[in-house]
Amino acid sequence: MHDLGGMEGFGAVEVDPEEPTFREPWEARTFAVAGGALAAGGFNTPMFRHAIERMDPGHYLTSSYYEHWLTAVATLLVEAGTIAPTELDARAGGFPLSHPAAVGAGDVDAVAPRETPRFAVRDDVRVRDVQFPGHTRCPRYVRGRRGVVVRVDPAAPIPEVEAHRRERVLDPSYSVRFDAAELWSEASEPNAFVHVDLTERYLEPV
Amino acid sequence: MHDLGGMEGFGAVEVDPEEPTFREPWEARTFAVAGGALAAGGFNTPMFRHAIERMDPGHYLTSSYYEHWLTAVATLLVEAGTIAPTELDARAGGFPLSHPAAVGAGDVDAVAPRETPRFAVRDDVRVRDVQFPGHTRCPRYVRGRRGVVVRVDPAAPIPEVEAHRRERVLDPSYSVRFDAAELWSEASEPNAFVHVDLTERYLEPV
Amino acid sequence: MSDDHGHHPRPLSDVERRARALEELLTEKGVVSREFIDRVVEAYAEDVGPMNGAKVVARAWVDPAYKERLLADGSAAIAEVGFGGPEGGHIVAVENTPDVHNVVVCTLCSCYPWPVLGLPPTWYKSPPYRSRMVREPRALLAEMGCDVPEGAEIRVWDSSAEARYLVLPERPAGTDGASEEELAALVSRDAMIGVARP
Amino acid sequence: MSDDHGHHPRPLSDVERRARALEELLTEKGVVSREFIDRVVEAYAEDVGPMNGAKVVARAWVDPAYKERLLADGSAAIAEVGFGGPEGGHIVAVENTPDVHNVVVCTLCSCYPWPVLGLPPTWYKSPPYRSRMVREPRALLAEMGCDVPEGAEIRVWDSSAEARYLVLPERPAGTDGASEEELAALVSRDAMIGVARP
Repeated sequence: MHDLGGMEGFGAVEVDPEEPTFREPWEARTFAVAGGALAAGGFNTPMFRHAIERMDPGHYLTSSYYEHWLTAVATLLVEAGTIAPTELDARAGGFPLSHPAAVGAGDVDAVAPRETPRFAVRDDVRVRDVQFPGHTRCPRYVRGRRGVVVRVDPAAPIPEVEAHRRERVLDPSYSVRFDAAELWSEASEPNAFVHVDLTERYLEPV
Repeated sequence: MHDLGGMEGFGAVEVDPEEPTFREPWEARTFAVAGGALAAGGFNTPMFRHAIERMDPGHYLTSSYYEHWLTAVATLLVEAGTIAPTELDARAGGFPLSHPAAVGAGDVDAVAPRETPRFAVRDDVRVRDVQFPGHTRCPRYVRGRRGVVVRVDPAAPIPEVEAHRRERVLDPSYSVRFDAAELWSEASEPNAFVHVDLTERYLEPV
Repeated sequence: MSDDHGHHPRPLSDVERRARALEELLTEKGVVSREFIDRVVEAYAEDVGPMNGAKVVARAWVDPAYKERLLADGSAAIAEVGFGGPEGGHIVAVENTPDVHNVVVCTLCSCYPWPVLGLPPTWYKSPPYRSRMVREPRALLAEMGCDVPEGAEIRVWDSSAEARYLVLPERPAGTDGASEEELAALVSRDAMIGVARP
Repeated sequence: MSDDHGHHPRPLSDVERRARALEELLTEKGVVSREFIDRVVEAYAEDVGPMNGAKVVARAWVDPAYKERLLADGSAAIAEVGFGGPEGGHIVAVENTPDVHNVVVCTLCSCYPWPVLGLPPTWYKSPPYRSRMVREPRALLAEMGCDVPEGAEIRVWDSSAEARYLVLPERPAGTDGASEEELAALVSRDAMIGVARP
């Protein structure tokens, strides 16, 4: 449910100009607990993100940012066997966790690291139209769409591999510029462009 | 949030084999109230569906089918001025309604009815890659995808026009067959096909 | 207000309070009458929907000419057996064979052939079913206890427009001597949606 | 357990009970120490994030060579002013001009340049902002009180990988004599996200 770019029906953005960094004490403590537990358990950021992404969509949309953190950290620790769901339930009176992962390490191919970029600034590219049922950082709204490279970034770890195989394998990385008309057809605003950061494996030449 | 085809992360289908037609008395009464109110107010089915589709996504995913009906009917009646939100709130102690429509009658072109089909069985077609921010019956997961016509149906009212202009304008209608590999790329199951019913305005020749 | 509202021994839930508020407001304003509501509730109290569909299926199993008419024009053939009404204007029957398994979904809402199956069960209307059946039908069918042979093609029907689908299951083996009535008793609602075999 | 937990005059909410359960279990099992938790909470209690960003922006406004370095290598130029840390490894500064308005979003989660802006506000993490900013940026910016001239191009930056974005707003007119410190006081967090003008 996390892949929200372009989705409809969420209504107005509500801004609280007086909002403190943490709205309630449990949020600050959860932020700290999460940081400590992720480090202690050796869970990398893609694993953490994926655990948030695996929350039940209804729960994801009706809970706050730090409840996402809380749910994801508890899920990772349960999956690692550090804590038991019964321990959480007994103390909290019910503790909803994220759904199990749809893919495992075996579903992601081992790949060799690559650091030399295939594309250069001003190259036309198309985002590969792939649907991967695990963790990915290729937003749905750009899949199959044409854009142009506007920045070549340092090679970055492949999110799929890091999340599911716990390995950091580098791939060249780019900022790609899309015309809003390419993304949203007739419904697009004029003179608007969206720049999305994508690793090379998401892209193909046009 | 209603356009669910192909979305991920919802977990297992839970079946209650003993489920009665209505699980609670209020569901049966809401079913009846909705039928009566929609008829009395002259609200057509696309308007009703759109009022459900306009529910806040978090509310949509965490509420039951008949709560969708309840919310949509109350929203239509409030928008028509038949009842006031304050009346609902006073009696119910809070009554969440759907978000306002993102498009109005003026955003949908008046079109002439058409009944003679342009396509025939076995014709290859592509679903037009259009994103309309109002009511549509063109599911997101087939947009831009190639399929083949397998059945020519009687002309049917155009959902966009009926929902937003309250006019029944006919358009030829088809059942279109898509190979799962065309829809879901590498993640698809072999030997699986999805047949989707689409009005002609959603289609273009290949 | 109907009698129903007097029977709650517990406090009303949020949604019950909302349902009651809407019903009260609309009856007080004369938009809908209590009589109408009570009548509809009563009419659907005993939902015999799936039994209707089972009669249609059994007829098609015993009468090849009827089956041909059913596959050619579902609504007309179903009307022959006496069924019709809302959500039944354009019913399409799709036939299971050893090589083809059909299954029905509505990804956008919950379209369903009311005259032959009644009102849809909760799981049919649920996000897991609606999201997954078009994307991983074989896996989901297996999860639901319906194993489709590897060689058989799966056809998912997404009822996104006016057509409503009825799956005509294969007649079970060993029922050669059975009467039409006995056959109808073998046909489950789930088999006519395509998530079970009869 | 920290003192915080003694201060609740009301019953704990569901999420508070869950947060407490997890903290208790992890401290009892020795996975995380109370001291670590308390130290982190204290460190972030006074989040001066946006003030850091404002100093960077003011410096760029008064020092053209610094601005050039900032636009060429954000993280390095920001480190010159003394800021860095988590989520700051690859900061990219994007410059507003009369012809270009930049705005930042993270559609997949809530990526944000912590060293210069602190932790993100709730609205930045909310589904309405994340879903709409890439699809209707001009309309949403106007709704949020930031009118972008019709002729100006809007550039939305979706932080979907390692880069984190800082918007360098235009220096307001009539600030020619202002000191770097006075200028920093004019720079709002929202201007550095791109949903306001300073």
